[in-house]
Amino acid sequence: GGGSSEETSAPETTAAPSGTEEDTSTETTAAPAEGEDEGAEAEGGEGPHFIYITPNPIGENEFLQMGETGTQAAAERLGGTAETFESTDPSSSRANIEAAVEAAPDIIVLTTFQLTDMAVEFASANPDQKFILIDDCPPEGQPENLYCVGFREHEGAYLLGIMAGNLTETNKIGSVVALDIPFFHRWSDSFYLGAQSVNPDLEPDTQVFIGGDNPFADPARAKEQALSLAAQGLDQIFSVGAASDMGVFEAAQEQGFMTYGTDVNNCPVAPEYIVDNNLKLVDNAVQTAIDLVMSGEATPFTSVGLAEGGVGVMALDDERLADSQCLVAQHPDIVEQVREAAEGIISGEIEVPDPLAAAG
Amino acid sequence: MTTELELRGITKRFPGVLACDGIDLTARRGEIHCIVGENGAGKTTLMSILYGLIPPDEGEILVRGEPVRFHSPLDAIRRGLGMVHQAFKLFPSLTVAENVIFREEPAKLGWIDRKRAVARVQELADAYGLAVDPTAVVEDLPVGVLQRVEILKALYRHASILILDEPTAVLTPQERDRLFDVMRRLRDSGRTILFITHKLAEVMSVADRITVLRNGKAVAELDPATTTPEEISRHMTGRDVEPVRAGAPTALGDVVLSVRSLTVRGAHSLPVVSDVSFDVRAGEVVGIAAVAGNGQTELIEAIAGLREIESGTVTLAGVDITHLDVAGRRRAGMSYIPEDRHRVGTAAAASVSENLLMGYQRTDRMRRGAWLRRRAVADHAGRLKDEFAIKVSGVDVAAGTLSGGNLQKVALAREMAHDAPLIIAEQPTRGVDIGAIEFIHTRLVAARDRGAAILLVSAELSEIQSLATRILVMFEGRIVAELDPDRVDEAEIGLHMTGGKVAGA
Amino acid sequence: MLAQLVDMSLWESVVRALIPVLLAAIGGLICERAGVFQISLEGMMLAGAFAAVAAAHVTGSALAAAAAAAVAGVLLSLVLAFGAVSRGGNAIVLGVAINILAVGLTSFLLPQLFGVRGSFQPEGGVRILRIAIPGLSDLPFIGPVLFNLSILGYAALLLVPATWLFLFRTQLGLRLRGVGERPLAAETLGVSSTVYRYAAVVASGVLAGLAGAQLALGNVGVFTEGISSGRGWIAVVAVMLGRAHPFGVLAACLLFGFTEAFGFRLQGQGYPVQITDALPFVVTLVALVIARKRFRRLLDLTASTV
Amino acid sequence: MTVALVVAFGLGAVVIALTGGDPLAAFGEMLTGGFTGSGLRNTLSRMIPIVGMALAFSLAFRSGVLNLGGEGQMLMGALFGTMTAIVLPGPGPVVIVAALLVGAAVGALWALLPALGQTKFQVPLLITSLLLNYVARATTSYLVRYPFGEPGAAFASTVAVPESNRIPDFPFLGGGISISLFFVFGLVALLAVVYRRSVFGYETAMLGFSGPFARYGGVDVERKTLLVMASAGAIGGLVGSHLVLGETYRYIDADMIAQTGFAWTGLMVSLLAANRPVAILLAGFFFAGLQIGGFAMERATKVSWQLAEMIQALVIVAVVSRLGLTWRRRRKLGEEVGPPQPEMETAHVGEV
Ligand SMILES: Nc1ncnc2c1ncn2[C@@H]1O[C@H](COP(=O)(O)OP(=O)(O)OP(=O)(O)O)[C@@H](O)[C@H]1O
Ligand SMILES: Nc1ncnc2c1ncn2[C@@H]1O[C@H](COP(=O)(O)OP(=O)(O)OP(=O)(O)O)[C@@H](O)[C@H]1O
Ligand SMILES: [Mg+2]
Ligand SMILES: [Mg+2]
Repeated sequence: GGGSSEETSAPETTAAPSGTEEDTSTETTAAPAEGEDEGAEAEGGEGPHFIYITPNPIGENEFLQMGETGTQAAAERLGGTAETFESTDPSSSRANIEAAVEAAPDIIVLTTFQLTDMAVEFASANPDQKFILIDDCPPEGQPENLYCVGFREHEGAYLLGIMAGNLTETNKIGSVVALDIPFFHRWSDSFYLGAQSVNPDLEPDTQVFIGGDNPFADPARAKEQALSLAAQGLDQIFSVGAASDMGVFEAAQEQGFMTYGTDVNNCPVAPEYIVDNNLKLVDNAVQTAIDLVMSGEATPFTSVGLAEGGVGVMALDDERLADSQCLVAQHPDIVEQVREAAEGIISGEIEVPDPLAAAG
Repeated sequence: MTTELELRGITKRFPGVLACDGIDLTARRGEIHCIVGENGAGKTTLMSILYGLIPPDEGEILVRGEPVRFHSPLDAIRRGLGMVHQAFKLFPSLTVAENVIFREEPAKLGWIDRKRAVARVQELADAYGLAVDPTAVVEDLPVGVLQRVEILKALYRHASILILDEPTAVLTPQERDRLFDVMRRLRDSGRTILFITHKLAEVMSVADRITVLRNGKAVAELDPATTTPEEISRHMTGRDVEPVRAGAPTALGDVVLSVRSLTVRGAHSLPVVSDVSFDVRAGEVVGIAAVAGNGQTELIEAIAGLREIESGTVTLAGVDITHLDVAGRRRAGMSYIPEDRHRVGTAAAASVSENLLMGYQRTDRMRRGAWLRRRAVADHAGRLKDEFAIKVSGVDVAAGTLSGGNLQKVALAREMAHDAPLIIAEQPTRGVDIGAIEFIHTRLVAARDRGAAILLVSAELSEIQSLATRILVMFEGRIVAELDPDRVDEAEIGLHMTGGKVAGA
Repeated sequence: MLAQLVDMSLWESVVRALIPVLLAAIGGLICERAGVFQISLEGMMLAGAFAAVAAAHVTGSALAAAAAAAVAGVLLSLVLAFGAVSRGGNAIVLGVAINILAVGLTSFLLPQLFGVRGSFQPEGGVRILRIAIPGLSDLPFIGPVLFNLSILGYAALLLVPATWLFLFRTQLGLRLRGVGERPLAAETLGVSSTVYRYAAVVASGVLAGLAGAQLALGNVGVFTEGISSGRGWIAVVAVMLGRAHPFGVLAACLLFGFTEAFGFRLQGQGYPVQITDALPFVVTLVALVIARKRFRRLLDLTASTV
Repeated sequence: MTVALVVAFGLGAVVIALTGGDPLAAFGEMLTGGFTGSGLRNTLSRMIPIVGMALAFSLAFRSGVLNLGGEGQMLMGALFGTMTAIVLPGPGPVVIVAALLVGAAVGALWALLPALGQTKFQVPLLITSLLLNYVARATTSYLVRYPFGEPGAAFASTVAVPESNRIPDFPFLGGGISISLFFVFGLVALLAVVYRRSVFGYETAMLGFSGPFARYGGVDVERKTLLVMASAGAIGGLVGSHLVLGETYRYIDADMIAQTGFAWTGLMVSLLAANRPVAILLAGFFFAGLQIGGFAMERATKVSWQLAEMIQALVIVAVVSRLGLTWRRRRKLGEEVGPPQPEMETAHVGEV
């Protein structure tokens, strides 16, 4: 899968720090720009047609944004069209999926666990319609026309942990996480695990959850939580909170601790303080999945991780790292150690347990 | 004497009602001008127009010869008008001084000079003999004092024309006499006073001139020196009105209400009713006389089930109702005409019909199982409207649009309609016109004669004297005297009410 | 353990978290005193945050940002004032509608104006000016907690006694309270309840707008969708709990801010987030039952709103 | 009403035009998408929770009981209803009824907390019911994360309700519409009759008009408050249970909290309809259609659904502000309902 991402060479793929207008923004995806192009393409209508459906408003959610980017990019590359239907709750999700099924595109791309039940329901009811489900897979009864794409986020988080284990001076590290759901423990638990693997003196893990009314976009709350962790002496804090991350990065700048981002390269926001990011190349994965489904080579379940290039950290690639503004670039020894670990993970030498599977 | 105020052809229509119908009225400087008329005659409406609260549909107002148009009370205030409303317009959580100075505050750069405010109000109160504490909070004060606060408000604004809309309805005789002193003093200082009342004795004692309204028209202007109460009431009602003489009760029946050692605690957990015992028998009217604030309100509320009883028992027709709720007491045979008809006795937003049903919605006449008998409810309302001559276009109209007296009739009609063994009547004629007073008294006497036990509380000593078979006087939460109405005069009752006899006896 | 949890940085955190809520709550209490039930603080705060960041981006000036936030709050507040005061509409419905309107408007405009989704940081990192008061900010303990705030932070804290003085010592304050308690009585003395209610609602618009500015350019330096995150509702609760008294409302905000920040610490100690999230509300409920003296005013006021 | 709609849609049209869209096309999509074909089915389906919650609110509001806690009542009822449907053995229909009863009971109990606070401790229900929403969120969140959670699930969620224990869809209607709709219609009819014709309806309406008056007339105010709240909470619990047993078949924490938007929509619908059941049904249908139509509009014209939400908010503002009435008529109206009222006839302060 990794290869195909190179081929697309879309300049906006999220792995690279964006050179577009909004340098200061974390929004390095170019979704809106592509949205504009998309209108023109819709008129063509020759090539394949994809519909991407989210269970929540895309808004703050980088993960959902990247799904859109990937679908759009695939459509563009194949000379077709892509549409996005955003939902706000289960009943609007259902309405959107129904409308999509009626439109009968080549592929309907659904995201996250929240749509799993409906994916099964609609795929079973419409055997001729192909579906891709990102980030989850039904444990049983998966219809043949439903293809799943899952990520091994824990592999990237583990690598960040290795950096943290090396860099900590207080031996206290932890995470600020949007929600206490098993899914997010893939990041926070694996981060600590990675650190433990290089630092035996680590004190117990500290994880706090943003919660409240708006866990994914409440930077002020995330900031206070990060500050409270800093006050307890933590000097490496992993931020897993979508738009809330901005608060953690600010706290890092004020208190001087080191921090780690998710999904995209956040380093330019606080270059002196963000060590690296747990990249999740949803866009690449979606494109790969679409390619496979279109060419009929898809398997029911595709898991992407370090090996497939669906998950990573900036430190893995010299070119990326060079203008990433990430702090880890100043520690070549750590970069080296991380790359070794990554190879170990890819080769199977190092096994990073999946916290989700562990919970099950 | 010069003309201070002139109203010409004032007309005001409400949906379905012609409240004022081309009213002319002239008031001179330095006179007390009484305005009388039946309930719903249009008195309050006329005064509200004069004070700029509602715009007239037609007509003209001249103040000191100058035509004026008031768009709001502020315009009226600026022209020297002041009004004491039938329903008080005070701010309960503010102090007396704050209520008085409101919008005309003594201030420096927007900061209220609180010392000066209190001093000014005190001065004014002293000058006119209106005893109030400027720093007291209004919600803690009895109605008599509130009345004074309202007058102070007008005086403070240098009102030269003072409108008093039924100010005496809620006053004790003592308070009323003091008010009249104040009014005379104000008149003598050159002010014009428009005074609305239903009590012809008051009219005869303070008026310099009298205007009579009937059905929205000014039907007569009279000089008290040359007229009689009978003539006034003829103009008001278009007929002769005889005061009701109760006559001797036929025969006393069994004890219906029995109160034993009743004690009730008030707001600050002080006993407001202490160890009160009395009986009311079938076929008698027991009157309770007391100056406001001596526990009679709390006593009635305790009997009615609206206030917790500390100790003692209440028995109604042989049933111990001490621990029953209101519904239980009503079932046991109580009906109750409450003092506060606006807040307690009626619901303004509910229809007249709904108001007439309350308390009886669970009787077999009005419901079948969980459901109301809608026909019965409607018939009942229609019948009471006619029987009690409630002036309203239909029983589905919101009760809030009724005039004060008609609202009282709604509460009265409801409570009289069910032939309950016990009728508690609290200030039953407050604010109603003489025709209605006659009517209410007749009904109460008729109820007595059919064997009802009636407990009457009234600030109107003449009412108590004419209706009651026995008078109980309350002072500071206790019954201090039991009197025979035929053997005492008002002065003696008054003495008991103020505790005078306790020390002497 | 308690000593370890209640350290100075906790108090700093409490004060920071408190400020936007307090600003909005003061607006709410003024409305309540004027007799308008104000539950659109959340929406006005959100609109204020958006306008502040947008203006900061365009002008690069914090002053312009604050002004824009206030204007945004006022525009929304006029919807409430018009509907509830001029037209006698139900303030609860209007408030809920305004909150929805603000969410829709800001998330609609964000991509339209700035071509981004989710979050937006203004060019040049404009922030509301933070001033460490010389001398005072070095005082032990209270220095960093109270004398190293943004301008809006000082404003919020000073507004508490100022609002008290205004309400209970000035002509306008007296009239405002009168209007809120008995509008008809005020009318009979020539005080227009419409004017005072409009003024109160607009004032709440200014304050809630500024609360948004403080949140997006004071507490942090970014706008995110729905950044108000329920703080406007907390302000509504604080007004009720503090019974519309400035010091009462401050106390309520403090209680709330403290339990929230304390909850963060407890999480650090391993308590589940679901429990620490509920903590401020449970403590508030307990406080309500303990301090349940007289809610008559509130019951009266709200009884007329449905 | 019509003027209100014109104003609201007019403003929406201006915004669409300003952002380069075609207002007529957009609104066309909104209407056809919300009120025809499969959109209509979705609208009918979305009506269930909106009308249901509105009915719950109407019960409380018309009795003068200011319940803002519909959200919490819905969540608590939903979770316990769901768990019952998951763990209870037995034939499907029996389990469904039992689950709904449990959902209703838990909703009612949750609603009784603020009601008891008001009647026993004089703490206004308005505040406590609002606060308890947050507590309900945290409580359900905890329960579904830990004791009730599906092991190994990525999100905090229960396992799926067994197929036999789900509320079925209407047969023959193309699927997608739960038979709960039928019960919503029934509830509308029932409440319409109860409000107008029963002793209970009369007494609670009087309580809503004036507490002291109702008390004076022998209405047990405390008991009625408790009864009204329990009923409102029970309906809330039923709605919540329906959302799982009839729609999503699994309680997912984040999803359910998103669903609580229905509580606020229901609150507005109830107040807009002046708490009258039939009017609630119509208004609920209209709003459900606007929401579903909003998504259709976005799908077809790229005008974002947030705009539909804004239009909805504007419609509410316009209707509540009675833009349809002229100033004159409105003034008269004010005079009719606001007669020369007693502000303070007597000074004594009764208990509430
Ligand atoms: N706002 C209103 N809407 C409709 N009708 C009204 C309104 N105000 C007064 N009325 C009607 O106008 C008539 C005159 O009422 P008004 O209050 O002036 O009577 P009044 O002479 O003061 O009576 P009372 O002695 O009972 O106080 C009554 O029939 C009353 O019902
Ligand atoms: N007219 C009546 N005569 C005698 N008892 C009555 C009457 N009305 C009500 N009751 C008694 O009052 C109690 C409540 O009555 P009922 O069951 O009819 O009311 P409800 O509608 O259930 O009241 P709630 O709504 O307060 O529960 C019962 O004990 C009933 O026997
Ligand atoms: Mg009158
Ligand atoms: Mg019963």
